[in-house]
Amino acid sequence: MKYHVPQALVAGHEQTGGGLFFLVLHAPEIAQAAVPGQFLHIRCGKGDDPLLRRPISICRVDKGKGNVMLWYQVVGKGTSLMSQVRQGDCLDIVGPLGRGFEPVAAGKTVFLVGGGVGSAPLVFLGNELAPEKEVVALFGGASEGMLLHPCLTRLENCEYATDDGSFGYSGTVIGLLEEQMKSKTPDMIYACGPQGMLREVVRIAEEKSIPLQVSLEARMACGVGACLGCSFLRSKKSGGGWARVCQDGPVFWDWEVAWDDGEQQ
Amino acid sequence: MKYHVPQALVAGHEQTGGGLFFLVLHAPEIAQAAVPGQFLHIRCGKGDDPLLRRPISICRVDKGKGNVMLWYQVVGKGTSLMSQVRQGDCLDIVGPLGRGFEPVAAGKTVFLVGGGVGSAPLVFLGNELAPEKEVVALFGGASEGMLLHPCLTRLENCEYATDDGSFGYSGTVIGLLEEQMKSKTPDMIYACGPQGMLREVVRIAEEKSIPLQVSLEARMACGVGACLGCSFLRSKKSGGGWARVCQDGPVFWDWEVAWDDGEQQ
Amino acid sequence: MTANNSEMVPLLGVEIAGIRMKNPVMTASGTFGFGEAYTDFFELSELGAVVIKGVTPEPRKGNPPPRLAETSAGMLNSIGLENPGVEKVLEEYLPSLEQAGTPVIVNIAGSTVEDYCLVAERLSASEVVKGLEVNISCPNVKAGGIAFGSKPEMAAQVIRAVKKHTSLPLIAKLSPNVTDITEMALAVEEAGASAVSLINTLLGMAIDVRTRKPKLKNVMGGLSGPAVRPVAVRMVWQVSQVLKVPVIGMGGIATAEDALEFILAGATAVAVGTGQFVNPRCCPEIIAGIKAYCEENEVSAVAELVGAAWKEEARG
Amino acid sequence: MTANNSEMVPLLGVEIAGIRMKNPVMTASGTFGFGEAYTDFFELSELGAVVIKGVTPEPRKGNPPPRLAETSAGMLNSIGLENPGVEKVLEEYLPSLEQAGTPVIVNIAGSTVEDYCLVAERLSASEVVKGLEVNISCPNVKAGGIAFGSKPEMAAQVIRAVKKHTSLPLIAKLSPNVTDITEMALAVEEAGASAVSLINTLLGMAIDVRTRKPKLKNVMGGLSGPAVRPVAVRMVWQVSQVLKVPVIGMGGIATAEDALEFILAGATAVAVGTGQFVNPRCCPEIIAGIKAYCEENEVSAVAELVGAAWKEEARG
Ligand SMILES: Cc1cc2nc3c(=O)[nH]c(=O)nc-3n(C[C@H](O)[C@H](O)[C@H](O)COP(=O)(O)OP(=O)(O)OC[C@H]3O[C@@H](n4cnc5c(N)ncnc54)[C@H](O)[C@@H]3O)c2cc1C
Ligand SMILES: Cc1cc2nc3c(=O)[nH]c(=O)nc-3n(C[C@H](O)[C@H](O)[C@H](O)COP(=O)(O)OP(=O)(O)OC[C@H]3O[C@@H](n4cnc5c(N)ncnc54)[C@H](O)[C@@H]3O)c2cc1C
Ligand SMILES: Cc1cc2nc3c(=O)[nH]c(=O)nc-3n(C[C@H](O)[C@H](O)[C@H](O)COP(=O)(O)O)c2cc1C
Ligand SMILES: Cc1cc2nc3c(=O)[nH]c(=O)nc-3n(C[C@H](O)[C@H](O)[C@H](O)COP(=O)(O)O)c2cc1C
Ligand code: FES
Ligand code: FES
Repeated sequence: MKYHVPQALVAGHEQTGGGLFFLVLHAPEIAQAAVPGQFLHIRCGKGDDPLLRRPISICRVDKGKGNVMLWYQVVGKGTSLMSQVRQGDCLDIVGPLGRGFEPVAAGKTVFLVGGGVGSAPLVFLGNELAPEKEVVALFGGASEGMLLHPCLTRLENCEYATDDGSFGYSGTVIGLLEEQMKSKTPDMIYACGPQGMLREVVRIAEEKSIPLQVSLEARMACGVGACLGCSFLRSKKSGGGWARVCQDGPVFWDWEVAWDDGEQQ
Repeated sequence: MKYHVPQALVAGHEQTGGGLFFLVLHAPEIAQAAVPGQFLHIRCGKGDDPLLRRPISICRVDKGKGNVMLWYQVVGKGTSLMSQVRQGDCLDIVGPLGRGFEPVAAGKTVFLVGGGVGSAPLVFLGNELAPEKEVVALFGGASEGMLLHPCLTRLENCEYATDDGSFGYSGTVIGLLEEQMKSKTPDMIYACGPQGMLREVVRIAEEKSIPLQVSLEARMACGVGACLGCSFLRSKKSGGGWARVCQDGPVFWDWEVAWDDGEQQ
Repeated sequence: MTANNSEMVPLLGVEIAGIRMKNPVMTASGTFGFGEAYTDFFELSELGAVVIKGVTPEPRKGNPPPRLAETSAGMLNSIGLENPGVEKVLEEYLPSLEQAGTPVIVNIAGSTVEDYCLVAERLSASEVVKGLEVNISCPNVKAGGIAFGSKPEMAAQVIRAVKKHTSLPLIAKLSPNVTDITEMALAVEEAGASAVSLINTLLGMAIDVRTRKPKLKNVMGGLSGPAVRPVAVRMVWQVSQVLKVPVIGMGGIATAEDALEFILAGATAVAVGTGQFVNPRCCPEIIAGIKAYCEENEVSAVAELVGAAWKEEARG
Repeated sequence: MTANNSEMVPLLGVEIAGIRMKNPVMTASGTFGFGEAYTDFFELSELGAVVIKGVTPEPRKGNPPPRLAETSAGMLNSIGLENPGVEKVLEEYLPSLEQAGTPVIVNIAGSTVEDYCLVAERLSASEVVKGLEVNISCPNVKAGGIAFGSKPEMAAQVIRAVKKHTSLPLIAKLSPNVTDITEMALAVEEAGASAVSLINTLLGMAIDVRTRKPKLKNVMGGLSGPAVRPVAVRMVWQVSQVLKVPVIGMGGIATAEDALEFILAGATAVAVGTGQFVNPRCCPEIIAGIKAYCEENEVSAVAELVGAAWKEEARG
């Protein structure tokens, strides 16, 4: 079930670093229904500009309090307006949308590989899996200020990588992943982040035949599968043709995606 | 001199009644330069919708503090967005714009006749004239909550009229004016308010041959005389042709306006 | 203020091309999938009619991504008529719309006149389909669409040909990218269209100054949303005054006020596209708003409002 | 990030129809009065060129109010070419522009071909005028404007006739309300235009649902502002690829990014209209922004960016 909550109360909003914000919205139905990997579609302004909603992954939920939490980065018009809402204001949201992560079939150890704000949906996933699995979160960012603090992730087993070496492993999260794989081979990897990073994770997972799910991004209009605007090409293996990121995803198995098709951007 | 202040600090913002707000902006150059009858052109939103600035008369200035004060009513998109700014926020303003009221040539007694938020520019005028003239302010509103309190007008000699009789004279400000004229004939009248009300004031002033200036309204785009969008027809007496409310006004002598031309709305 | 001395319930029903609609609000083709996407937000049966995505004879892959770009108060799309083809639509999608509780109109498209005829003929076999909206105006397919939509003779030719292959009412969907919209509308009316839909998207584009490339992979796309509303209202105003058949108005409708603007300009019904993406409860809210407007203004039937602005204008 | 290993100052100058401009930013006719309205906000000499309001042989009263309506990210105007007539412009306004420190271009209009010729001839007498922008696209005058702007032969006829009455360079200002903008552009180029300006306003309208009347007294008006930008960029893209003469791009430009979008699409210069109303320092800010973009991207001359998006596209 998808919900439209035109007036979701902003229960909290704090800056976690340069241009990054952690937002707590009160929306009990959505908190109840959401599964990791799903996203909210958010109206950022009040007028007709910016017009379209913005998709933001659910980073955590507190079903008890009925809260949904997001971690987002200011990159343009919409997210900049969003960053200006204050506790006590309301936001117009739709959710939970999309197909979430699929649970691990077998095995004990799970790696979460997140680049930048791509870590957001993995936090939710890690929190859900933690009671049953051994969850190792590997989150990368440009510098210390771009990482989400453990007091917000609530993840116990979290390793960080920073490009500038200001915190944790010095290098990209891919470097960190390779480092970790030397000592431990996960039964499943979940990844979210920039395209370049995802391709690296795909390569590594393929090499070691580790099942992998990725969360993709695309510009969206409807967010509910109606407009066919967010399409990407499926791999031949998965039947070819277009898949809609918003409705058929945003989470896909790595082998469902035609990573190298010329028509794909 | 006109100024563009892209970030004028909101030094105060309070609701004075149903849908009416008193806004204090810090803009020292504008406070210094402004004369009564002039207005600010305000950008109400952040995106491209609403697109155009909104003209709001200057209601008071505090040259010492460098503040400009406005009294406005929420009637649509722009004013509704404006009402949501908070102390400490900034607004993008241009001003002071337009031709203000002309001083009284002779005589001692001046009547200010304001309908609704039309009282705003007359407050500024009254404050400027008060030291030298006997200023009688006659302000009307639908009910008590629609009037501007003397602690904000800073006018000593102020009579109120309310349509519902909840405060002061029971009836329109025109009724109040006629009432006052029984005991006193002003040397000059300044008026601002809805078209219907202004026509009544024109009629009364003509009958008694009292000089009258009115402040007019029109939809504006540029606000500085560039687009010819805010035109109204001049009376034959004043040479005919179009005048621009924004640059040639908003204040006009009653005889400059072709009140009854069919082409005028 | 509701008229408190009467119990009047305004009549919202309208008729378009012989199709009875319980209210004048329909969905715009291509923005509502095949009717399944918004079922969590409202019931299809609340709608005046549902218009589904453009259908072609064969499955179409559509254009490569990115297919969307946002513009000021608008959006560009270059979907390119992606659809599973008429056979699959008949088998998989239409049966589930049988219980929709509202008339189903199918938007049809093609690259040749034969394509249109073929789709029309196949769809006529379905009990579910109550009308066909003939899309002679898609800016996103190279052959067909745009050419049919910009020459009156070619538009008329499509309508005439399709008419021979179906007894379903035909609604001609016109492109706004023309010098004289009334000429186009008159041509399709003359050719036998039972109604016209106005407007399809305006041809537009946007460039990313960082990459120096068009934002859409397909370079140009169709502009929709509130940005285009003034152009759409103008065309509805112009066309409704010269046609005998009804006009379905669309282009940037997001609120009841917007819908009423089109109705006053001469639209008998309206369709909601981009507005739906922004507010998933757009359609039911518009229907409620039109009803409220009628009540407040003591309008006994929405049909009385159709073209009221130019009828008034004509009176002086 | 500025290129910190070089002291390069990008060349912003461009040339349009033989008119040398120190940067590619000009004002859009009708939105800048006769150059006097914005002098408190910046110096005219900062501009690439100043284009003044449309001038006709006789004074014109223009259309009755209301003449403005706001729309989503746009505005409608129905000024109707109000102007004091060419004689008064010559006497009163042009002399004060002599010291402008930037080329002065006058927009000319009329109801007949003779009108255009007359104004052009009179303006050629002025030393101050460096070029004429021939407005064959005003949607707000019944005779003339719109008809000249929608038929290629008629547009060409105006340009050819005017050319005989002046040696000033002619810039043809085209209407976007046509099926095929390239056809119009080719016709005026062939007729002798030294440049084209794209776009004038889109024909639109809005209705007040409360009064049930058009918001503009004149019913229809011209739509401008950010809402129309995608249509304008598309037309500049199309036209600049088929013309030999330069294109001046306009329509919804409000920021340096917008201006660059037009330049990358093929505009040699750009004009700012509605954007000026919103931000009185729009032009100088755009000029500074273009300079910064060139510096950041190590572009040595803005002229290199003209049409870069389609040149890139053509390379594959
Ligand atoms: C399923 C999904 C989940 C997401 N989750 C998060 C999240 O948890 N936290 C977070 O910070 N961001 C997330 N994003 C990205 C986020 O949606 C965009 O950053 C946002 O829409 C940008 O809007 P804007 O108006 O600020 O930027 P704009 O001004 O619209 O654009 C700025 C830049 O961002 C790019 N961009 C804009 N929208 C998207 C988009 N939908 N996908 C990719 N690039 C885009 C533009 O191309 C441009 O380069 C997610 C995106 C998707 C599709
Ligand atoms: C010189 C001048 C001084 C003004 N001073 C004040 C003032 O001190 N306090 C105050 O509350 N208001 C004042 N106004 C009116 C104010 O500008 C409008 O109320 C405001 O622009 C409405 O904007 P909006 O977006 O809220 O309404 P919109 O959504 O734009 O419109 C709502 C309604 O208001 C009408 N309207 C909008 N703009 C104007 C306008 N410029 N003139 C007349 N009607 C308009 C519309 O036609 C519509 O009916 C003044 C107007 C002018 C021209
Ligand atoms: C994503 C998208 C897809 C569309 N697909 C179609 C289509 O398949 N057939 C068609 O006739 N119109 C199509 N349209 C046009 C719409 O039906 C409508 O005419 C146009 O968008 C204007 O209305 P709006 O501003 O309310 O969106 C599409 C529009 C959008 C935005
Ligand atoms: C109020 C107004 C008046 C205009 N007057 C003229 C004119 O006299 N001659 C002309 O060629 N174009 C005129 N235009 C069109 C503009 O020059 C410009 O082509 C159009 O507005 C698009 O640019 P913009 O979106 O930046 O405003 C006018 C536009 C506006 C908004
Ligand atoms: S955003 Fe519309 S189908 Fe995905
Ligand atoms: S608003 Fe532009 S001339 Fe007055």
